[in-house]
Amino acid sequence: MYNQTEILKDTSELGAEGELVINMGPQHPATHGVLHLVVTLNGETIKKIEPHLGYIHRSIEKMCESLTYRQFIYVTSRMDYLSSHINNLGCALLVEKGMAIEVPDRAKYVRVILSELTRIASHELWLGAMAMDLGAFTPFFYAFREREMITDIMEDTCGARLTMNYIVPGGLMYDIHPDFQKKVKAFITQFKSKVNEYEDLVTNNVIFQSRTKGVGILSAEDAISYGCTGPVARASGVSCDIRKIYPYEVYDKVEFDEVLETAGDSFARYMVRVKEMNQSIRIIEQLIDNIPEGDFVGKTKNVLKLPKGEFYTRVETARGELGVFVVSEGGTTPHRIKFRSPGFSNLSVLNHIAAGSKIGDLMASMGTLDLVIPDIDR
Amino acid sequence: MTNEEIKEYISSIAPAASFDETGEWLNVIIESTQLKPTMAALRTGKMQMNYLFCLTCVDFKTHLTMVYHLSATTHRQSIVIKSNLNREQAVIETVCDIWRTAEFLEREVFEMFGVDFTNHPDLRKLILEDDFKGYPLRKDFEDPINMIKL
Amino acid sequence: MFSLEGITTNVQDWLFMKFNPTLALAIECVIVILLAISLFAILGLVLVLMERKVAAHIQIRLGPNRVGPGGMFQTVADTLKLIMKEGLVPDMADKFLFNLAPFVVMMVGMLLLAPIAFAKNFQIWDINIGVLYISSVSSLSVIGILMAGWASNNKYSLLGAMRSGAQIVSYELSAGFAVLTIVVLTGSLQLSEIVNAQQNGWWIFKGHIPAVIAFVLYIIAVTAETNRAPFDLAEAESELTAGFHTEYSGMRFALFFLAEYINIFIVCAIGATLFFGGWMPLHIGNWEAFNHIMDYIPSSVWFMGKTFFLIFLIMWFRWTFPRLRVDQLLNLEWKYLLPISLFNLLLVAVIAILGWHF
Amino acid sequence: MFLKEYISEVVNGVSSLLKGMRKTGYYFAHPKEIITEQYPDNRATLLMSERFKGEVVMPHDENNEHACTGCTACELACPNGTIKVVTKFEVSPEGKKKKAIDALVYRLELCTMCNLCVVACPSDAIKMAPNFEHSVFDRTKLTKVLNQTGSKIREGIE
Repeated sequence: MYNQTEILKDTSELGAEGELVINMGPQHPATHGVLHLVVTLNGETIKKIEPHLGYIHRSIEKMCESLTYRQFIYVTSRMDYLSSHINNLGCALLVEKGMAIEVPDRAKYVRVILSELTRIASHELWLGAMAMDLGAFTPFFYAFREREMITDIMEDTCGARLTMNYIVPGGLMYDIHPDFQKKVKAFITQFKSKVNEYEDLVTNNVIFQSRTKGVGILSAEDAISYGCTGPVARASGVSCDIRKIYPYEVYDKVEFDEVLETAGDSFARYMVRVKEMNQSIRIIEQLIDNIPEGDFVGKTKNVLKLPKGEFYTRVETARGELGVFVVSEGGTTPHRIKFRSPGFSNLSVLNHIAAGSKIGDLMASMGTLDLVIPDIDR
Repeated sequence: MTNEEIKEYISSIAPAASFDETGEWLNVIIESTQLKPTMAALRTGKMQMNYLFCLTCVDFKTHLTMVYHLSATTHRQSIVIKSNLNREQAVIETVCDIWRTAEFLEREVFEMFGVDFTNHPDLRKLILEDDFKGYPLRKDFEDPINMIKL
Repeated sequence: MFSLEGITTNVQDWLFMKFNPTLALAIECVIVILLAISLFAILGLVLVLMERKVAAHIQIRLGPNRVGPGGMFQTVADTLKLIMKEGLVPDMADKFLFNLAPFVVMMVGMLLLAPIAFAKNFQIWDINIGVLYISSVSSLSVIGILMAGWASNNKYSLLGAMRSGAQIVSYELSAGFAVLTIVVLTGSLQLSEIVNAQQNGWWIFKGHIPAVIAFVLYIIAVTAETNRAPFDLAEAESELTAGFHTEYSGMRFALFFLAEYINIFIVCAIGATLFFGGWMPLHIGNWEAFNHIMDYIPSSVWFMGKTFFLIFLIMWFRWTFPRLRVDQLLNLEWKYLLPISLFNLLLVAVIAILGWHF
Repeated sequence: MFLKEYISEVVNGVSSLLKGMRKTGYYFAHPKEIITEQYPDNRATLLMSERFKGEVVMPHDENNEHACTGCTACELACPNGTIKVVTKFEVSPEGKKKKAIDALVYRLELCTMCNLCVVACPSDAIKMAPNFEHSVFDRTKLTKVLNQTGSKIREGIE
């Protein structure tokens, strides 16, 4: 038990005169999970933000060291659970690259379509949650209505709504659902008819614009130095789309634009994500009618053994560049595996962009960084 | 720049560096004492490696290896810098004044592998609780309660 | 025709016939207090349910639909839950102030009920400075909120309370100016007179554009004064978890919650009285037949209808807009609302002097 | 000039807010757009996708026969140790000894529905079922034996 003087002594050690130290999280409505921020305030102004992580650290990297190359893919769904399909894809690509496994075209097309659907779903959820952080509750439900269609497609084809595990080294676990193309097209029509709702409710709203414009400005040099990737870096004008720079699967065959903004503030990050959804729709439209017939999985050995050496693959998840680094000793399990998660680097920039602004701005900055805590903790 | 040119360039900064070209990218293995000047030269010199996209450590049971993946947003060429460390006394200089992203990544390596980064501004545990004993990602880490062997 | 006026007169006549005048007055007081408290309870239940239903329908949901037909008794169940919950007091809190704060907030709401005309000649206290009374008493509620924030010994609560203090004090100004426009047009501070002045048309129609501007300003200012989104910075759950009532639970929390809705009701009732003619039916110029039909609708229905329309408007705001930041909130008041309302007051004064209104 | 900017700022701001209100007002006035599914009430009409990964089951035919040979491929494929195959030796009428399963123990509480066991099974003896109402009051009830009592392997499956 503390007595009063003890507590007073404790707080006096925490901050200087006139500073207020508050703990945001681990349970806080705006941290979307168990992120713990120790925020030092001077009145309403933020002086310093210190993230404390690890509340849901499951040591996936250590777990993967005891799983075979077929098994470790499913664990990665639990990292960034909003783009679990793309995480799985990154791991499968690594195994395919290390063992030189041929992937049939059909599998490649379906993988890309599902990746883009995942990206839209992730951005839709982010849009709703971000609007909610800023106090607008209603866009959340409108965004979820469209996201629900995607999860239904995922459920039909992959058998799960969030942690799909549909990808195996060499292709897909099973063939796509017969209704897949029809449902995706229905989704595209629905999405196109509803996307202007976000404009009315969020994008053009004068309160939203004044809350986000000029808030949390990140310069291009800082974005690179902090290792920011994905929409966060692209909003600062850093071209970093892995799909363009190091195309994997069939991204080199489709036409799409890398969305770049120059302002680097929260509104630019918002706009990048909204425009990216349209680009994803564009990619899906080009592929959905052209899925080639054929096998959905290539020939693989029963037991997968990666040759001795080091392998690195990267994919563009909804949050940025996911790198998978595997050190293999030639056995059936990896010797060391490291996930370069986009959220971890994006979080490290938070203190830089939010210090000196108001508490309300912290919500805008943190919301547009699109943090997913399991991705950061791993 | 071709691999040969890079080799020449790095050799001029760190003469003791050895090279390995078997992997996807050029691997450079340098002494831990020479890491900092090499890194600083790679960042500011003609290579302009401004993007540190992966920093980690690997436990090879006999020694620890720090692995730095470097790239540049201008010419997109990647190289891998490695440095072997003593398991008992793993000390290396920080690079977080060159790339800001290294600050968090080094804190993670510090608690997971027990590598001590000198001159790091804020070397504390980031993920584990403050009184945690041991370095979980080392191969000899044992936790009879929380680790389940199948 | 059903009339609340008749009932009150009958009750008073009967009381004065049976008892001596002092006792009769005392009994009347007790009846009024009981009525006020029960009105509070019923309004709380109805408004919370209404808020949830409005929110649900805006958000393409159904809303509460399990307890009772169409979820009608959901709020009753919620209240029961809140009553049965343990009311925790934080260890280091100032216990006296902590317990007092919700009652202060409630008390302010109760005091504000006094001058409101619920129907024709159905008013607790027709004070001749009604508008002044309302604007002075309503500014007391900030004391309750500051008390709650300070006494909780919680940093979030303190921040919320301080925000709320700055907010209510500044928005009082433009709310006051908006009310003043009507006072200028009517020439009286008495609420019954303001209502009577709207016999041949409501002020929002009679007062030309300045009255409309005043109404818009009034709605914005009272939304801020009642700490509702988009001005809910005192609570701002994504920033301050729950703001000034973070540490409250059980019945004390319920009182805060209730007070919020009562305050909405009161400001909307005042808004309806000032701009929409209170209990006065809709009368248009010399359409005698139309006016006659409108007179058949009881005056209490008119009053409640207008009030609930305004309440719906405020709820609609809440479920549409994002929250402002604290400096933008003060910017909005001092840079936009206050200059506009000053200018508007000037305009209304000119109109009133020249007699340009209908 | 300043006044013009000021007024246009106010007008633009208010009109953007009104646009948002029109959208929410539209949904308020159109209850047909409501998408709520009243779950326990719509159980009868609720359609689950046939591929939904809810739990692992072992289909038995009308003769109470299954296709599991007890090869432990699923046990090896499982990343979490969810499945445990207990084998026994059955003596056929001709006196030949044959390996068969005694019990295929499946622990639902450990399962992550990754489908690797189903893919690994060479005789398609197990599959994923679209059941999702798994809550029980006692955790031990989540440990299930998938083969029914008295069941045996179908003829012709090796």
